[in-house]
Amino acid sequence: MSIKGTSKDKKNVIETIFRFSPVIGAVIGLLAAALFVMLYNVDPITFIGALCKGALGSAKAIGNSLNRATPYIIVGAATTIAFKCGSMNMGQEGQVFMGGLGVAVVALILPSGTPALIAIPLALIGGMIMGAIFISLPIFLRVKRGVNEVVVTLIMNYMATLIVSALVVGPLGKVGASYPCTENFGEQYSLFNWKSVGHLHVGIFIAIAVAILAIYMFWVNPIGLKARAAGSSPAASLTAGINPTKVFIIGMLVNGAFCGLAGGVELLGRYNNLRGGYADGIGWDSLIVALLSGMNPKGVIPAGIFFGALFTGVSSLQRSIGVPSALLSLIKGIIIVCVVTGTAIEKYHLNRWLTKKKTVK
Amino acid sequence: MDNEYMVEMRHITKTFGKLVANNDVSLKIKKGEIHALLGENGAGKSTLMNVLYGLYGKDKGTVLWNGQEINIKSPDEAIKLGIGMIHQHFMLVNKFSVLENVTLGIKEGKWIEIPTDEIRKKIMELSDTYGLNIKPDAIVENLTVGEQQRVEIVKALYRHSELLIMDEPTAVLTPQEAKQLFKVLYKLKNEGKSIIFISHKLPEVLEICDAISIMRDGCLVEEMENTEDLDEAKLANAMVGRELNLEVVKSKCEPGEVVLKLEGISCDGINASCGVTDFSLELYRGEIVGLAGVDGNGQTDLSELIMGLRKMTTGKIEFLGQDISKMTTKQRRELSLGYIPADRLKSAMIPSMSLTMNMCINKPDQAPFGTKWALNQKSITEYTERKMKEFNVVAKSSGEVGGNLSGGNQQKLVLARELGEKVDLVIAVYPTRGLDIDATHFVFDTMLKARDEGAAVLYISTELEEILQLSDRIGVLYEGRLQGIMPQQEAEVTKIGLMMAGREVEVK
Amino acid sequence: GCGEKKDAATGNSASSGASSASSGASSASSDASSASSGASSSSSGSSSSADKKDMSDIKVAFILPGEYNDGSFNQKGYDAMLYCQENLGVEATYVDRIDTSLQSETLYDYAEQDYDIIVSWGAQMEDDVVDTLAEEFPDTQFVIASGTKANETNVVNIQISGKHLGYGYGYMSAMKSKANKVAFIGAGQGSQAYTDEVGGFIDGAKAYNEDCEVTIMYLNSFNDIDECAQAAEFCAEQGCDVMFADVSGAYKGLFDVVTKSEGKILTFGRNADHTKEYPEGCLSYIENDWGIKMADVITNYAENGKWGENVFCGFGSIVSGWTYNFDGEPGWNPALVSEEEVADFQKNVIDMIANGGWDPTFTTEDANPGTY
Amino acid sequence: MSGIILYFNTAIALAVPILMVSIGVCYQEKTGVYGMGSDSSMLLSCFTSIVTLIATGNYFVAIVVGILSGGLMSLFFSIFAVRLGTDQTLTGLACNFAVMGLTSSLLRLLWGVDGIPMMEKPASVPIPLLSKIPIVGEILFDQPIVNYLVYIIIPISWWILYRSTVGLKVRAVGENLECADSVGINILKTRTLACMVAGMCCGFGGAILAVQQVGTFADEMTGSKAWMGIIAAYFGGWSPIGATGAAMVFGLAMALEKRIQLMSFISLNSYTVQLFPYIAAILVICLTGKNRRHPANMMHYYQKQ
Ligand SMILES: Nc1ncnc2c1ncn2[C@@H]1O[C@H](COP(=O)(O)OP(=O)(O)OP(=O)(O)O)[C@@H](O)[C@H]1O
Ligand SMILES: Nc1ncnc2c1ncn2[C@@H]1O[C@H](COP(=O)(O)OP(=O)(O)OP(=O)(O)O)[C@@H](O)[C@H]1O
Ligand SMILES: [Mg+2]
Ligand SMILES: [Mg+2]
Repeated sequence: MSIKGTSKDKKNVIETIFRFSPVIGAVIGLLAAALFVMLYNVDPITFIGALCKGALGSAKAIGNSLNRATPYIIVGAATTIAFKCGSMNMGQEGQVFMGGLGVAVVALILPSGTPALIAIPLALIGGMIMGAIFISLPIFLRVKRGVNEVVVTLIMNYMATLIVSALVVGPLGKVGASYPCTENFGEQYSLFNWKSVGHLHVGIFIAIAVAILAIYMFWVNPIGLKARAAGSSPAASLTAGINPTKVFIIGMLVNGAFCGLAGGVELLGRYNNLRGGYADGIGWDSLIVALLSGMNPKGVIPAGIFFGALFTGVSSLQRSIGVPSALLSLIKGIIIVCVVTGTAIEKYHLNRWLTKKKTVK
Repeated sequence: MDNEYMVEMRHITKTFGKLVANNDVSLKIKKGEIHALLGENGAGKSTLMNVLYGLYGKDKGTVLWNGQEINIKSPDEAIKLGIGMIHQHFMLVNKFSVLENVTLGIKEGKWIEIPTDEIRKKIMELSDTYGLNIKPDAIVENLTVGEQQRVEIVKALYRHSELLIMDEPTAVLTPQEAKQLFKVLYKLKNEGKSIIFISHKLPEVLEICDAISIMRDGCLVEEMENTEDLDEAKLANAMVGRELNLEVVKSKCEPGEVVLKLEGISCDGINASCGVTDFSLELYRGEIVGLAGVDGNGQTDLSELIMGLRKMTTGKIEFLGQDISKMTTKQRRELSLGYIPADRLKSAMIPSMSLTMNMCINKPDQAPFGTKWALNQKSITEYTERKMKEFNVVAKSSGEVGGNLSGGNQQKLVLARELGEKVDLVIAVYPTRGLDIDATHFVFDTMLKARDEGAAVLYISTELEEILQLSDRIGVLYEGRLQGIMPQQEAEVTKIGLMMAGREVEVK
Repeated sequence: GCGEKKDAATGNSASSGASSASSGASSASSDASSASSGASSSSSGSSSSADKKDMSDIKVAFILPGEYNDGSFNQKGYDAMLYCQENLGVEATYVDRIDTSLQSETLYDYAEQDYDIIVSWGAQMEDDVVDTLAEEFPDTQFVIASGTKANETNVVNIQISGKHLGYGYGYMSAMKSKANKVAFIGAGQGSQAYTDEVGGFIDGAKAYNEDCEVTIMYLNSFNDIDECAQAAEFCAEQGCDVMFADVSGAYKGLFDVVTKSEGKILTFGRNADHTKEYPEGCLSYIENDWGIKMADVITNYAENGKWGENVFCGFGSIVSGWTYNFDGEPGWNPALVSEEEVADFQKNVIDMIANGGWDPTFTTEDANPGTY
Repeated sequence: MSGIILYFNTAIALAVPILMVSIGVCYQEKTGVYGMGSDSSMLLSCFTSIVTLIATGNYFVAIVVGILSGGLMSLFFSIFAVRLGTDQTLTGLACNFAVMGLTSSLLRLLWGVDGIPMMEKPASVPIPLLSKIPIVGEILFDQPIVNYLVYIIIPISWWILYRSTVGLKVRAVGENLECADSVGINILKTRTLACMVAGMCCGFGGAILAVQQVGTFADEMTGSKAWMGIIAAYFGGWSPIGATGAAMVFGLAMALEKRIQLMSFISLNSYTVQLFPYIAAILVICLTGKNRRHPANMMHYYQKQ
C-alpha cells in the first residue's frame, strides 16, 4: 500500500472551489430560476437583485430572514440530533404545532399577572413537554411493537394540525373570534423584539444556543459520541456497552421537545395567541434545513439562515417585482435541487472527474 | 501464439483516491490450473480480482481473455464471458432464500416467472454431485457462515464458469468442509476450468495449487510453480519480504487466582445459533483456555452471554469473586476486561467513524479520553496514534474512518483498544479470522503477552491448529455445551475432533 | 367626518338594499355606491378639505390569503382591485397566497412603504391589523374585507353578515326542499362569520319548517373539489335535495353532483353566476360587489381622509351586502321560485330581519357538523 | 343498501389514487430509492392529463399523457437522486415544490383569472354479469373503466415484484447493492427504471384523480394523497397486495369520516371528526404493521469503484 504524493496546483484550486459547492449550487439555482422568471417578462438581473434585497437588503429584511431562520435552526438542530441517534423522525411539522399548543395551555393557565421572566420560560417548557409527549407514541410503537417511526410520525403531522384546530375551535377557543384562535396571552408573553430590525425577536438567540448545545453534545461531550455510535452501528454500540434503544428514545424525545420549543418560540415571537395553521410548513422546511446541513448540527446555523433568507427573499418578490406567488415554490425547488447537486458532486464525483481528466492527459 | 492462458491481466493499476491498491500488476492464469494468489492483508488481492470481475473499474492496464483483448466494464460482462467469483465478503441477499440468491442475475427467463422448480432441481443436483448439502428454500440470514459459503459456491457452480475466482473461500469452513471444497476444485480442474484461489492458509495452498502468485504492497512480486521444495516458510517470507518466525514461543503456564467463574450458565439461541446450555468453567490468571468447536455451536452466544449482551436464563457469572450476573454490558465494560467479538465489522468497529473515535468508544468519559463533560480530542488522538504504532495498525491517519482499513488492520485496532491497557480477562472470538500469517502471529503474541501479564484468556476459535498451539487448557464446545476440557499436553487431534463432532470422550 | 357619512348613507340606502333582492328592479350595490359617494361628497365640507387627495396619488395594496383566481372569495378581491384601478385611477397592487406565517411580514412591509390604503382580504389578519398595525401606523388607512372588527380611527371593516346570509339560504332551502332535508357544506369551521352563517342556515331552515332536517358537513380544505363532491353525494344519499356549499374552490364538486342529478337537487350559486350553467337547478346566485364596496371606501378616503368604522352589510343595514341574482339579472330563478315564494322570502326573511325580528348569537358548538 | 354501496364506492374512489401511488412507491422503494417525490409525478400528471383532455377531448389520450408525464418527472428525479446521488429526501421534496410552482404558474399563464374549465367525467361502466351480483358486484364491478385497470395492475405488480426475475432484481438492488452489482445487475438501470415505473403509476393515479374524479385542475389538488400513498406502501410492507389493503383502510376511514359528521348524537367539531381516519390508520398500523423493515439499502447511493 502506498500513498501517491499530493500533486498539482490546479486540482487543489478546483477542490477548494468545490468545498463551497452548496454555495455554488445556490448561485446556479438562482440563475436557473432567473431564466425561468424571464417567461414572465421579468428581467433576470432585476429578479436576482430583488431577491437579494428582499432577503438581506435592509435591516428589516435581515430581521425577517433571521426570524424565519429561528425555528429552522432549532428544529434543524433537533432533527440532526435524532438522526444521529438512529431515528428517522418525519414528524417535525406536527411536533412544532404541538409545541405551540403547549405554550398556549401554560399561558392560559398561569395567572395573568405572571411576570415575563417566569411566564415565558414556563410557557416554553410547556411547549417542549407537549412536543415530547406528542412524539412518545411513535417511540412507544417503535420500541414495543417494532412499528417504523417514519410512518407514524408522518401520519401524526396531519393529526397535530387537526388537534390544534379542534382545540382552538373547541375548549381553548376565543368566543366570537373572527378566525379560530385562543384568547390573547397578554403582553408579557411577547418575546422581546427590535422593531427597527424587522421585529427581530430574541428567539434567534435561543436558536443559536440550541444549535451550539447540539454541537457541544455531539462533538464535544462523550454522550454525543455514544449516541452517534448507537445511531450508526447498533450492534457495535451494544458491544461497547451502549444501549441503542435508550439512545433512540432519548434522541427522539429531545427532537420532539426542541420541535415543541421551536413552535413555542415562533408563537411567542410572532403572535400573541394560538391560531390554526400558525406554523404551516415550518416543520418541513426545517427538515430540509437539517438535510441541507448534511444532518450535522454544525451546518444547521448556516443552512437555517440560508433557507430563512431564501424564503424571505422569495416571498418578498411578489411584493417588489410582482412575480406571481405561484412561481415561488418552483424557485425554491430549483434552488434546493441545485444545492444538493453541488453537494453530491463534491461528495461522489469531483475526485473521479479530476483524476479521469488527468489520466486522459 | 497458442492460447495457453485463459486470462492474462497486463499492467493493471487501480487507485482509490490517493491510495494505489494495484500497481502495474500482471497476472497470467493457465487453462485448467488452480492458481493461488497470496499476499498480506491489504496487498491488493481482492482489488485485483474485483477489477478482473468488472466490479471495480481499472485505471490502467488491459485484460486478455483467451488471447483476445477485452474490456470488462461490469460483472454482467464478466459473467457472460464465463467468469465466476466468490467474494471475500459474501455477496448474498440476507432476506432472500438460497434459491432466489442463486437465481439472481441469471439471464435465462428475463421478464418471465422464475422457473422455481427447475432451479431447485438443478441446485439439488449440484448439491449432490459436489456434496454441498444445500437447502434451497432456507433464508440466507438463518444460515451459518459455513453454509453461506457453500451457497456462494453453488452460485458460482450454477453459472458454469470457465474461470472461478475464490476469495478466501476456506476462511470460515471447517477442515472437513474445506476437504469437500478441494474435491470440488479438483473436479472442476479436470473439466478444464481454471480457478484463482486466494487464501491465508498456506498448507492448503501448498496442497491444492498448481501455481502461485504473490502480491505485496499492490505489486506482483513473485510467480512460482508449486513444486516439491516449496514450503510454508518460503511462501510466508516471499509475502512479507523478510524472514518470518512462525514458531509460537510460549512460556510455562503458572495459573493464579480464579478470574472468571461461570456456573451453569445458559441462554437461548437466536436465528441459526444454538444457544448455550448449562456451561460451567473457571478461568485462572495467567492461562489461556482455548475453546474449540465447529462454527455455530454456541461460540458467539457464549461470549455475548459473558458480556451481558444476551439474556441469561440460568446460572451465575463471577468476576474476581464478584457476582456480575445482573450487570448490564455497560457495567461489565467498567471491569478490567477485553472483548474481541466474532464479527468485527458489525460488532467491534463502527465503520463510519474515525479510528480515534473507535478507539475511545468503550469509555469515552474516562481518562485519557475525556471527562463527563468533554472529550479530550488531543489526548484521544495522541493515545490512538501511540497504540496504532504499538499494535502496528497501518492507516492513512488516525482520522481515517474504520471501514477503510483492511481486515487485518481493523482487527489490530480492536486488539489495541481492548488489550491496550492491562486487563484481567480477555475474551477473544475468532480473532484471526481472515488475517494473514503475520497478523495472525501478532494476535498470538498479543494473547500470550496478556497471559504473561496476568490475564486470563478465553480463546474461542474454529481453527484447531491455533488452539493447540496457544492454549494451556483446551475445551470443546458442542451444541452450546462444554463437551469436555483437558490440559494442552493431553490434547490429541483425533480426540478433540471426535468431541467436536459431539462424541462423548473420556476426559481425565 | 365619518359619522356624518354614515348618517347620510342610512337614509338613502336602507330600503333599497333590503328591497332590491325581491324586486329585482335595480342593483342594490350600485345604489349603495352612488348613495355613499354622493353622501361623501356632500359631507366633505365638514372634514378638513385639505385632506382631499388626488385619486392617482393614492396607492392601494390588496393582501389576499388565497389564490387570486380561486373563482371565489379571493378572486373577488382581485376583481375589486382591478375595478378600483380602472374606475378610480388609483395605483393598486395585490399579493396572493399569503399564509398565516407570512401575514405580519407582508402587512408591515406594505405599511412601512408609502401605501395609503392596505386592504386585508378576509378576517384572518384583522387582529394584527386592529390591535397592532393600526396604532403603529396611524397615518395609513386599513380596510378589512369580510371581517368582524374595526377601530375608530383608521380601520374600516366591511362586515358581511354571515348570519343573515345563512338565514336566507336556510329559509329558501327549506322552502324548496320536497324531502324536507337540506344540507350545508362548509370548510374551516371556527371563525365567527362562518359560525354565524351555519347557525343562520339552521335557524332559517327551521323557521320555514320546524321538521326540516338540516345536515351540516365540513370539508378538510377549501379547495378539495373531490372531497366536496363526495360530501355532496353523501348528503344526497341521506335524501337532501337542496344543498349549499360555502367553500372557495371546492364548490365545483357540489356543482358536479347537482348537475348530474338533472334538476332533482337544487342549489345556489356562490360568488359566480352558476345560474347560467345550471338553470334547471340553480335557484340564484349572490352578487356581492366588492369592487363597488372598495371603490366607496377609497372614494371616501380620497375625499375625507382616513377613518375607522365597522360597515355592517346585511338585511336592513345601511349598505346591503348582496343581491340575489339570476342569469345576470336581479331576482330568483323564475322556473323554480314562484312569485309567492319570493314574496314569502321578502316578508319572512328580509323584512323580518330588517325589522330586528331575529338576532341571536351563535357559538362554535352551534355550528358543529351533524344533522339538526 | 344503497348507502353501503355508496359508502364503499366512495372509499374505493378515495383509495384508488392513493393505491396507485403506493404501488409505484412499492417498485421504487423496493430498489432503495425513497418515494418522497411521488407527489411531483402525481401533480404533474393531474395537470397534463387535464390539459390534454381539454385540448383533445379524449380521455384515453389524456390518461396516457398523464402516465407519461408522471414517468418523465420521475426520470428527472432519478437523474439527480439515482445517477448523481443527491439526497433522495431533499430531491424528492424539491421536485414536489417545483411541480407545485410549475403547475400553478402554468395554470395562470394558460387560463389566467378565468380559471380552468370543468370537464365532464366519464360514466362508470358496469361489467355485464359480475355487476349483477348483489352488493359485492354493485360495489366492485360498476366502476369507471380505469378502475378495472387498477384491479389488474395490483396482481400484476405483485407478480412482477415477487415472482418474476425482474422483481427479484428489483428487490435485490434494494437489499444489497454490492451483491446485486456482483451478480451483474445494472443498478443504475434498475433503479432508474423502477423510478420511472413508479412515476408512471403515480401519474396514473394523478390522471385518475384529475380526469376521472375531479374533472379539472386545482392548485395542489393532490393534497395529502401522495403522502398517504407513501404511508400505505410502508405499512403494506412494500407489497402491492399489502399496499392495496392499506390504501383501502385509508379510503374506508376517510369515507367513514363524512358519515360520522352526519351522526347528530356526537356533537364534535369538524376538526375532531377529521382526526378519525388518522387515528384509525394508526390503530391499524399498531395491529398489523409490526416489525416492518424497509429495504436495507433505502436511501443508499451506489457508486461503482
Ligand atoms: N472500496 C475501497 N475504498 C478505498 N480503499 C479500499 C477499498 N477497497 C480496498 N481498499 C484498500 O485497498 C487496499 C487493498 O485492499 P484489498 O481488499 O485488495 O486487500 P486484500 O489483499 O484483499 O487483503 P485481505 O487479505 O485483507 O483481504 C487496502 O489498503 C484497502 O484498504
Ligand atoms: N381560500 C381560502 N383560504 C382561507 N380562508 C378563506 C378562503 N376562502 C374563504 N376564506 C375565509 O372564509 C371567510 C368566508 O369566505 P366566503 O367565501 O364566504 O366570503 P364572504 O365573506 O362571504 O364574501 P362573499 O359574499 O363575497 O363571498 C372569509 O372571510 C375568509 O376568511
Ligand atoms: Mg481481500
Ligand atoms: Mg361567507
